[in-house]
Amino acid sequence: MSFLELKDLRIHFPTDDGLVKSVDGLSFTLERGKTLGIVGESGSGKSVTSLGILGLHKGGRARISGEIWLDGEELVGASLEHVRTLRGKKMAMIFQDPLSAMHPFYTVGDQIIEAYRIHNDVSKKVARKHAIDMLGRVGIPQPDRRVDSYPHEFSGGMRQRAMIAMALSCDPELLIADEPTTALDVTVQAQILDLMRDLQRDFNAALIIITHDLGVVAELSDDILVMYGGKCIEYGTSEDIFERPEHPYTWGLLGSMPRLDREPTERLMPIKGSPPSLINVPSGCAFHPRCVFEERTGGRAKAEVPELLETEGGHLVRCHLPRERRRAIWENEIKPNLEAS
Amino acid sequence: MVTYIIRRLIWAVVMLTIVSIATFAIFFLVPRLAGATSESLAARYVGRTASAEQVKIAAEKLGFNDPLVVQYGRFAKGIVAGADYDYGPGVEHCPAPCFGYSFLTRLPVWPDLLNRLPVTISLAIGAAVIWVIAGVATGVLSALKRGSLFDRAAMGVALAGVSLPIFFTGIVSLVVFSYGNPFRITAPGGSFTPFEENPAMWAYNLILPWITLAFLYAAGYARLTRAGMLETMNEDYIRTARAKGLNERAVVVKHGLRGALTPILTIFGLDLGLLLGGAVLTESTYSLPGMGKYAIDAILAQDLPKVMGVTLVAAFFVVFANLIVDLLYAVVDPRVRLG
Amino acid sequence: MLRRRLGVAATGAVLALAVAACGGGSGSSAPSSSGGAAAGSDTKSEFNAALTQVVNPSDKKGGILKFANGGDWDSLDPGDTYYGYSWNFIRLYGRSLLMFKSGVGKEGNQLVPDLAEDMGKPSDDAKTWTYKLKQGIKFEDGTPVTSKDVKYAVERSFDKEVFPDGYTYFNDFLAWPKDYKGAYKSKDVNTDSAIETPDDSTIVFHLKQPLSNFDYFAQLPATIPVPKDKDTGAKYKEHIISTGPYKFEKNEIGKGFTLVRNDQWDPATDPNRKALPDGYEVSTNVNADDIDNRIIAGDLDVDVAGIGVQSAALGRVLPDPAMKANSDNPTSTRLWYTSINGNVPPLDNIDCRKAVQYATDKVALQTAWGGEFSGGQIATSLLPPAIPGHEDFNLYPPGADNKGDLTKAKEALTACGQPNGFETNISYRAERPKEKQAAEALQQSLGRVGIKLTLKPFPQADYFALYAGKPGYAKDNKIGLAMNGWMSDWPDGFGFLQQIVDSRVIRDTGGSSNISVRDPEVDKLIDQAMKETDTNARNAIWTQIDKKVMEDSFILPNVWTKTLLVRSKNATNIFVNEAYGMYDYLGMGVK
Amino acid sequence: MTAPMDVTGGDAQATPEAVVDASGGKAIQGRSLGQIAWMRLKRDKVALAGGLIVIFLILVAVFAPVIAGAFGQDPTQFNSDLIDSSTMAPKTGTGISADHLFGIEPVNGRDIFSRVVYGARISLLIAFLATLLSVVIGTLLGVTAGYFGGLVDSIISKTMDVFLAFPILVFAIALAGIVPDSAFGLTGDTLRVSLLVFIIGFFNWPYIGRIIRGQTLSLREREFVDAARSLGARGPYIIFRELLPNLVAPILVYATLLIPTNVLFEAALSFLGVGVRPPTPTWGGMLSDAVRFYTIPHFMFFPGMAIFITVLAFNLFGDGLRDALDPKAR
Repeated sequence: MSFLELKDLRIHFPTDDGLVKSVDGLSFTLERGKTLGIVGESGSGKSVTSLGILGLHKGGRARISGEIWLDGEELVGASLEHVRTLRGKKMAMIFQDPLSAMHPFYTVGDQIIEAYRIHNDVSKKVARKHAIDMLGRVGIPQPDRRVDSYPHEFSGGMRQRAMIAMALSCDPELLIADEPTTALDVTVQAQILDLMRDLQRDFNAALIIITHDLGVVAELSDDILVMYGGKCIEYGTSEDIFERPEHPYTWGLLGSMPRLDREPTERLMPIKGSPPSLINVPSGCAFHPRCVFEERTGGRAKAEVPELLETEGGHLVRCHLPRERRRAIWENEIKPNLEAS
Repeated sequence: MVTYIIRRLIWAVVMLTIVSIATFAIFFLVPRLAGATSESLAARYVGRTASAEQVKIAAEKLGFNDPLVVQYGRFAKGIVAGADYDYGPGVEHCPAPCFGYSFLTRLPVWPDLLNRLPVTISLAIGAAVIWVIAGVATGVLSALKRGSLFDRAAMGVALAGVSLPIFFTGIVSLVVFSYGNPFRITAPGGSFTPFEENPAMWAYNLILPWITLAFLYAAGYARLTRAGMLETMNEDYIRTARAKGLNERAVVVKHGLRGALTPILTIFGLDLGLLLGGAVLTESTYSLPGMGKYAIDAILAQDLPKVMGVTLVAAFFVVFANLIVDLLYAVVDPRVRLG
Repeated sequence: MLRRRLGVAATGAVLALAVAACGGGSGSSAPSSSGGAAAGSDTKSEFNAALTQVVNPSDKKGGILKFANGGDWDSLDPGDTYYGYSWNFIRLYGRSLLMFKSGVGKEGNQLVPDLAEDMGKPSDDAKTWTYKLKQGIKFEDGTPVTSKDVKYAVERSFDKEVFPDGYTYFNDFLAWPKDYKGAYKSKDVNTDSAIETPDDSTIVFHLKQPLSNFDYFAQLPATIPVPKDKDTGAKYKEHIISTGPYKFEKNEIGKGFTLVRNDQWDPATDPNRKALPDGYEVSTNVNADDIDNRIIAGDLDVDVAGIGVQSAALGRVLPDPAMKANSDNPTSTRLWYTSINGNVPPLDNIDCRKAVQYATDKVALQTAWGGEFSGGQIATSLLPPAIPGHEDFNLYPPGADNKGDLTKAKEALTACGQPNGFETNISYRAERPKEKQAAEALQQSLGRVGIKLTLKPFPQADYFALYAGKPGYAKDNKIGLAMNGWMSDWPDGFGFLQQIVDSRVIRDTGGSSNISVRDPEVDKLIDQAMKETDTNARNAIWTQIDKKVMEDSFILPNVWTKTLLVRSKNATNIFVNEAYGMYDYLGMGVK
Repeated sequence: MTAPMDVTGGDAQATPEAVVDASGGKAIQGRSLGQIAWMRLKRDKVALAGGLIVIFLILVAVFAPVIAGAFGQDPTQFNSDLIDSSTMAPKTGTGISADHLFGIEPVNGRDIFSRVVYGARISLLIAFLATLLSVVIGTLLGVTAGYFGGLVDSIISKTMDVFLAFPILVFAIALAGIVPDSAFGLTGDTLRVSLLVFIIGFFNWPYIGRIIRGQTLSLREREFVDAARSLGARGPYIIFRELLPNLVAPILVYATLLIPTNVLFEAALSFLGVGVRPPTPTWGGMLSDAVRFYTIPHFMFFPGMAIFITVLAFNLFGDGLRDALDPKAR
């Protein structure tokens, strides 16, 4: 079986105002050395998914069901303690805002050393050396000096590199990057992404990149999973998603994506409206209130929840529009606009 | 760093000067506004049987007729340079810091203060140890078990704690544990045994005041710690720590508490500073011969030199505590830059 | 002297659990059971036993007596101390020319020679008094005591800037040279006009005016010798050179001190002192309630202040027969009273003053002062029963139930032209709950006839010097009534009345205890009394004075103090000395 | 943070923020904030209870004469005949009866119930007025410092530091103890009350001041302030029309939380004998009297509990109010 496999994962949070279905029946697989990009607006449930995998979703209140298989181990049922031992060692995570994600009172070095010594019974000295190596590998100049600096003394990019160094310090087999570049400015983004690509190659880890920005995953990912309202609404290879996207929402994402490789077009096509409430999800297709093509489904969108169906070669789409209709719309209405320049 | 300390030191001195002026004003100006004359002030020095002109002479000699500025100058000079005092057979130099001589006992104030200080320090430190441990521990537990029965109970008690006047809890504790109690758990103050003399007696005499005082503060600190913990435990870096696979205890102590305690440190410094200046109510309730009791007695007896002395020393502690806290803060929180 | 004497435990009374004018005692549950009592003597304990007999008589030496003081000692300096208990206690470490005998009840009122070989020899019709000193009396450092040391002691006590607490009898009555300022400021002035020392064992006092009872002066602590070369003025109280059987070992002002035996004291020169214990431990500023509890519990012997148990202990002792049987309830020579200031209209009118007398509810007053046991006996005149010259009379009968005669009061008001009453202020010492209670009680009872009182608390440190005792202030601020109290410096009319009814002691600068009595006739009578050498005739005059002042209605007597003292469990020879109105500290020993 | 967390604690943060940002006009903002607060407060039963007790106490204070009168008692009336003249204790031990619900004081037999009831007047009156004073001084200086910044700010801030460095209690006692019985054209209770109000209020303002200053600093950067400024509004206008309305919430909260502190402060001063003069009943004063009669516990119990309940009630209500208005401080 594959290295990481999610089967019908559901993470629900009961609150005063009702049940929040952050993740609602998500399934996917991921192999070593491969990269999966999970794309969606904030609140689409992508971050909760990642936290769910690490068992960091607010344990007490959350209701989690389904299965998470990591390298042949089932995690949902596993004891918290066991999952903890896997954290950092087998699976590590890179967080969005490195400034708030690192403890302000400890030096970067200390925090990496701590991470390393949790899983490796070595002396501080050894761990420190390791930390310096790691910092060096993520391209921080004079790591032997910077190792003793505090997070606030780093630049944003440096901080993210340090974060990565910390995440990789125990060379995990699964690395999850949650919005690794959103906090950074564009040029630095590129560097960090390159860095992650390289590192992943060296470590041969499975990588999940979570972002709201297709651009980020464009070059990096092998597969891409588009989430909306806690569900997967389109899944496919990077090529599928960029060349033959079939879901209106994906089209929207593509439309609102500034492409580094193309002339910036004035004709971005933002998605109208705002993400759905996770408490009372719109009836039928969660996206229908914002969908330009909703009326073309003849009312079905409002009525029934669409299935996630395979169109071809593992390319899955959750939409009521018939396949040909989708293809047609993409080819004739969306694509030209995107490429027009 | 150095420049920073120097700047703070200067500021501290300025503060003390202002406080001293204010104190002086209150005690030498207000009475005059209230109709006291330099004679009536001097009358306290020569006793009630003195004749009119004896009082006049004394008033002159004590310089009560000089303008207040001059009098303040003399007072300030006494503190920094010392002063001379006619104690009868001869004139004697009262070395700096000289807060003058008590109206009533005719003895210099400074030795009195030195003599009272150990009591207040014992009281304050002892209580502080108890309340920090109790308060912080409770606060952390409540925060971790937020909404649990323990949390609600603890916070209930804490709120009651901050709502009880210490002179009430003090008296009740005395009645319950001390007065006419077959097993007198403690001596109800009045009696203080220096630590170096007999640690057991020292503790025995202080245990009740300690607990009463500590209870009051522990309550406050529990509330503060809880709030602080709730905030820090929601910080991203806590999630990071967990993501590293750090076990929960380490997460709470090393990452959570560390963050939550910093603001508490500040408050602790100030509280301690204020207490060292005299736990007025506690010492009065238990009639412990400390700075606070000294201040009250002096005020009621209108023994101005004593009051001036004790007020300034009290202020000194607060200012000093401020200084320490600022410096410590810079140490604990690397983000604070000095200079 | 009274301001001082009552100052006991006053400072901070409001704050601490101490109560002014109310102190601890010593307690015991069954003294007879314990050994040490001399065989044959009656030691069965009953209420008031120690007023008339020695409880637990014994000659056993050794042991330490533990004393505690609810307040601070005014001063241990013989030249400066003015507390009754202090005079009682000072006999342990200081010897004055004469002293009060260490005897039971009235016996204690008797003066006996101490330093002196015999009582004073008056000459020049009582204007000159001569004393001869015993041989072989030494200071604790071995240097012999001479009459010069006594003279110096009196001279130094003259300086009230250095010793503001002391009395001024010697200042006022000795024939000092003009502008004399005391031993310190007038070092080289020849004072032979006042005190002569023809030789080392003779001292002669010269008075401005005849004084028939100068012997009472000679027992004042100011005659306790002070070695000039060891005198440190205001700081002498920190290390006093003893002449008595005990000397200071350690002395921390404000905390306490310990006395140990003085090997230079020669019993042969001293028939008055048994000196049974090996030493004394005295702690000051002790929580007054705790003193009571510790005495009852037996781990403390005496509340040195000797002015009775706190209200709380009162509630424990009286209802319990066993405890009550081991307590005594002496009447002291102290009068609590209210000065009626004739300078404050409408009280300048005698009928308005009388109205106050009639309207007063004496029972409420008595309760306010602490009830019949710790408060006192309702007073109808000035002189306390214990003082020769006292006579029972009541010019203003307060009705059958002692709650005041309102009809008489109304009549008086009408006579005074204030039929609907009037408004005035009553002052009291802020630190003294009982004075406050008494003032509130008066506020209540006078209110019944429309006399409205406003309470005016003042800090006791300045009560006489700046407020109630300062004529100008009292007049301007309409302080018509002032809570006041007085205890005889010694048991005779002069010692009791002179300071509080002689209008000539009133000074514009304030400070006198006499706030209200201004009657030339009274002054005349006083002078007569002081000349009169025949004791009975003299006492008769004091009685006359008492009556006159009451007629003038310048003083509203409240109560003659009674105190509830609890006997120590561990002490022997417990008895009340009437001269001090408390247990005699000289006789006491340890079981 | 991730979605669910936003949702859980979240409506708290989200809504007022949104409102504040959206609103240029305080009207909407104030109302909606009020609504939100009320919504949350309704959920917080404990706080509500506190609030009710507070109202009850205020009523007691206002109608003290009526209440005491209902039992035919006057707080200064002696009942010597109920006192055992030997021990000075009430004859029946406590003296509790239909007329004297809380029993009577030893020595003079005054009715404790009516004294406690009347005590509420002094206690609350002083606490409220003192708080008002602190709030006024604190807010004005706080806002000024926060808004103008620079030299003004540093001067005011330093002043606050100095104030906080004072051993306040000692100063308060000293002042209260040193002022004569008639001064500034006032006498009796009027003088004492205004004196205490002044002392307490005057020494407490920096606490409010600091908070307001902080709030102002952050508000000052908000869009609607810039907007106003860009429209050419002047300092005073912005302070009074834009800033103050947005400071209502914190001011309200910290005022509520300052009241109990001041109740304690007043009680302490009275306990130390420098409060309102007898025979006017105050809780602190009753306590200090009761101390000497600890063998008659009911005497100290009632005034003590009165203080405790009052302070507790205000604290409960204040906490609730704070959580409701300003959820970040939890």
